[in-house]
Amino acid sequence: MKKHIIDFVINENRHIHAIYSLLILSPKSGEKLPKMKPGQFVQIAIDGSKTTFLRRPISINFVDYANNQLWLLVRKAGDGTSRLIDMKAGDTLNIILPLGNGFTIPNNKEAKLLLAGGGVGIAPMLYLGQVLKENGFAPQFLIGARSASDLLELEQLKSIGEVHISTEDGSMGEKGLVTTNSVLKNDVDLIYCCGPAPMMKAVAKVAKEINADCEVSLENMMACGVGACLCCVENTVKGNVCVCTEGPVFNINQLTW
Amino acid sequence: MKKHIIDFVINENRHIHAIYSLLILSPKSGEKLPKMKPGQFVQIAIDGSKTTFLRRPISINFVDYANNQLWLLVRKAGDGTSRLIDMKAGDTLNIILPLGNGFTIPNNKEAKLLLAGGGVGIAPMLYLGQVLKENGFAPQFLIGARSASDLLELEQLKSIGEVHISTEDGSMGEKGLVTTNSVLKNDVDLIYCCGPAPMMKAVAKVAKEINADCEVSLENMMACGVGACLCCVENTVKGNVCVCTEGPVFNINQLTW
Amino acid sequence: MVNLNVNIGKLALKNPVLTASGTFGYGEEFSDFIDLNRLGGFIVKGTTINHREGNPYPRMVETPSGMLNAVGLQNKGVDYFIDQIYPRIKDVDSQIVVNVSGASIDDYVAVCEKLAPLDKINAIEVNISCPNVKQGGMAFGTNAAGAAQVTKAVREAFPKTLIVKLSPNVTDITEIARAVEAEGADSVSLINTLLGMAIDVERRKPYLSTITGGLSGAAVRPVAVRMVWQVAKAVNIPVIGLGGIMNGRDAIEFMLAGATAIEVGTANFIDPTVTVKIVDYMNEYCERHGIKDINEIIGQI
Amino acid sequence: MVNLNVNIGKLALKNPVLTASGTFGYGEEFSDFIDLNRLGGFIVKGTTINHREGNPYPRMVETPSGMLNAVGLQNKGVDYFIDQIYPRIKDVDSQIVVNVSGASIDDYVAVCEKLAPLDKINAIEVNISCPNVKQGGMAFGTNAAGAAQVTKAVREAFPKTLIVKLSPNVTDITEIARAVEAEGADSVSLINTLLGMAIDVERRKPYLSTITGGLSGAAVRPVAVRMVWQVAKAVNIPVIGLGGIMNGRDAIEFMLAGATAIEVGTANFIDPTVTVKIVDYMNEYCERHGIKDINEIIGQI
Repeated sequence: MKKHIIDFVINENRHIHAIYSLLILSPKSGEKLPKMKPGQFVQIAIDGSKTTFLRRPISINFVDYANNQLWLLVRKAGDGTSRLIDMKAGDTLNIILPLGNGFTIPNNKEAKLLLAGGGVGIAPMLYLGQVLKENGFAPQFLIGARSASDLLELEQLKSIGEVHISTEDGSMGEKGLVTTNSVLKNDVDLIYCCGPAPMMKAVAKVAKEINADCEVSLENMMACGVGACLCCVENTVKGNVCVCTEGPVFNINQLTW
Repeated sequence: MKKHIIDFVINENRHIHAIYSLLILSPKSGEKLPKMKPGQFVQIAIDGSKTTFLRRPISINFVDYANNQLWLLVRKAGDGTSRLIDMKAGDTLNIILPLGNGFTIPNNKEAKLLLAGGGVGIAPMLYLGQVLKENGFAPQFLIGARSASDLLELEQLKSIGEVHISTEDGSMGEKGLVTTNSVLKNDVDLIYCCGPAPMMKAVAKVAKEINADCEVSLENMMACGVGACLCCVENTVKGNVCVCTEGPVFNINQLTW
Repeated sequence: MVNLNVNIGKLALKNPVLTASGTFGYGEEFSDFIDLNRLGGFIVKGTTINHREGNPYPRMVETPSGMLNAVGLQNKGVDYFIDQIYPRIKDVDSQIVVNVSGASIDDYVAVCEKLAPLDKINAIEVNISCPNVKQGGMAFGTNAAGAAQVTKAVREAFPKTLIVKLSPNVTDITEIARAVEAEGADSVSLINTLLGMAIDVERRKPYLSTITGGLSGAAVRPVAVRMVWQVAKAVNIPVIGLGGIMNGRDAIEFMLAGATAIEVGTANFIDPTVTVKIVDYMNEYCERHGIKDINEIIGQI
Repeated sequence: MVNLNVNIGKLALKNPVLTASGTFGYGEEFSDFIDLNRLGGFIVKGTTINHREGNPYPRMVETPSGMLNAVGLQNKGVDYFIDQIYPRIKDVDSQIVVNVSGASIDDYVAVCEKLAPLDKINAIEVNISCPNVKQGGMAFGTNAAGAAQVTKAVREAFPKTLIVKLSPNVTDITEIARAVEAEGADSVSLINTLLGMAIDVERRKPYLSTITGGLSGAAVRPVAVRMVWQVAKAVNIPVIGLGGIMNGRDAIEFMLAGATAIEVGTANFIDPTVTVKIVDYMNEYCERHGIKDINEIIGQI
């Protein structure tokens, strides 16, 4: 897929949580958004942060082609992402997109698909769920968080498919972790997973136990995002490969976990 | 004079010219402004500029004690000052002040005083004129610019004393430079001067010719502003001295011009 | 029209803008963003005799105005380059320079012998200064004898333009530069990365799997400009300057310091189009200053 | 309560926070902003046997996350320090360390002999690495023999704590560190500034009157941390770390790399209160990590 460098204008910055913000952007020039696949990511140039030198990779949360809008769910991690969260409607961002491979869309429309997201890991699942639904699948979501107040974009997810919830404090859904959620007792063909590394590794383990296929989206530190710097490598059965080009999505049987 | 580090809030940012902005600030805490002398300067921390590492020295344009407001006239020079000019009401700035020595207030109230400013060099003259007037002097201003549209704070200056104008294109006042202005034919006891180095050197030359005393305000590149780094030195009859502590105001007979 | 043509030994460049090895892949990675034909040339990833997996992740950490990397010369080896990559890129209307690395003199020579017959490869850049490989690499580059030894051997194996990339992690870089010049290098390029380190104070662990890595980016530019200036005065062969060039102004700064050509590295990660912007700036700068030929400004300081 | 006391040879510091020579004047310049008694100590401006005017203006230029300076040891000489300045500052409840510079061995020795009798001066930092003076300075600091020679002479002239400040502009800083340790230095401090240069491309002139100058600030931190880590493993005397420390996190980074104390330099120009903020951060950091004594984290990497 051709990569583009586009100046976006922020239409809206929804501060949906103490440390999460939903940025809704459109190309400044009015040009149509390029085609993007669920699981792909973008690289954002951060201005005005003394301590931020490189772009910041952010996964694609949703693409609203009807309104030509790109959704990015940003988690406050350091100065760079804080800067993004502080931006206001009308501010512009220079973005390289789309990057990476994206999730696999199965051929068998009957496949039972579970989209598992932890914390900001739900970001790619919203767009993935939408695309799967449009392709005739009936995706179900499994989302985990510390507490009910940490569950993001719940309404949007519900509008796409059934949502199974695990919260550590039991304030919503089942008490516990995504890996302890009863939905995993049902029969599942393919689990898509994004979240903190420990969570993804735990889900991968469960997937093997229940003989489900599993794709995970990795978040390795990267510089260029286009396969030039070779910094973001993951050790796979093929050796070290760039997460930014051969990933961020990997089938767990490709990984050395 | 005790130096303070104070967080200021921008009450107003008047874009009075394509490359000049007047920032009107008040201490965020509401604390009273410290005493400041005309000719002193402040050091402003610049956030959010990748290429700006050090503070930026800006001379004090005016102090409105009645409204507890500090006026700073900023000229767009590089990324740091551009950042200042782009700031909005409500934004905050961390400022160290007051710094430097300031201009001399004569004892003889009859002294004929001429306040000469070129370009952004008029900045310290507004506050100086105000203080001189309050002290019973009748200060006159001599200001020069390329064109009428480049004359800054003309109304405020006129409210304090007579204003003599030189413009290079003759669009206002006398056509020519400050040094060719006919006011210099009158008898003058002391000239205060601030502006580009060539302009100050030319004024200093005229001052010697007409036997007027002359104080100039220098703008050497500085890092700390408090006499620690020894970077902003000017070669004087006493050798290299810090412009930030022994200046920025120097009597021309102290300089090796 | 301003002349931007410069020559590095027998290597003619349509303009002084090259890309630094390891920051531009094989050019292909950037073809969505720029017209590769507009570059003076590009220097492809460090190539070794055998396939190298490089160092374990994590390999990168951001630092003030820069970054540390510890890639460790990951590449598929010279044969793969010749069979798979060269055919894909050889028709670009721009010079392709191969960066050559090795752990032993024999390695360097073997790679050069394989590259020499390739029509489109008119120059190699010999990396004697990689801080991220255990044996070889920087070891050769930090003493004049080692640098001379590699240069001498490679010179015999590669008849076309030979560029030697120097390490800045030395007391006197001019001594190394003179040594490689004496052994027949056509040019020296500098600086490679400064050896650096960063620690995650919360985890109390180094950020890089290798503990130390190579510092690049705007942060190192003042050191790079100084070394280019020193070396350009010390040798008679053309100098290629790199180290923290982020824009056209920086590129001109290196040329004024004595560089005949420049390499853009880390900046490619932040703006994949920066190289062509630098070419445009060079034209604009020369016109603004009434310079007909960019060669006029080389070493004006 | 966390213990922040550390010792540099016989010199007891109430906490590891010192100020770097040439960035903190004589302390007085900062007394409006902070309580000097809260610092482990401060290292006063480089002092020479005779008055020095330093280099001509311009002496400073901002660079990415850093600055270049070429002050050139401007100071009024050791006698003026002893007669005029020492009496004013001697009663501070914090260690005062004098940074000593010279153009010859005799100069260094003469200054040390004059300082030795001062009750409140329990330590000196010998600067063999100033990049901004023609003779002496860095010349001594860039080879082990020269460094050893100065250290030996100064050791005989100054019985109290002797710190030698090392230059980073060398191939192997551990060799220099071992050489000064062998001659009896109680500690080494590093890094001094990296030699750098910047050019005004519009005027086509260097920004500094001396063409090259010393690079400091956040930009150099990765190089400084790496060298502190290398030296701390190579010597048995305490290491004082400096180079781009902008906040408490950075200070802890140097201690994890092996520094027993740290010096804050350029950061004082941007935030005159940064030193006391770093002391506060050290307390907070140790409490957060359950560390009772900050000495526990020294060299944990």
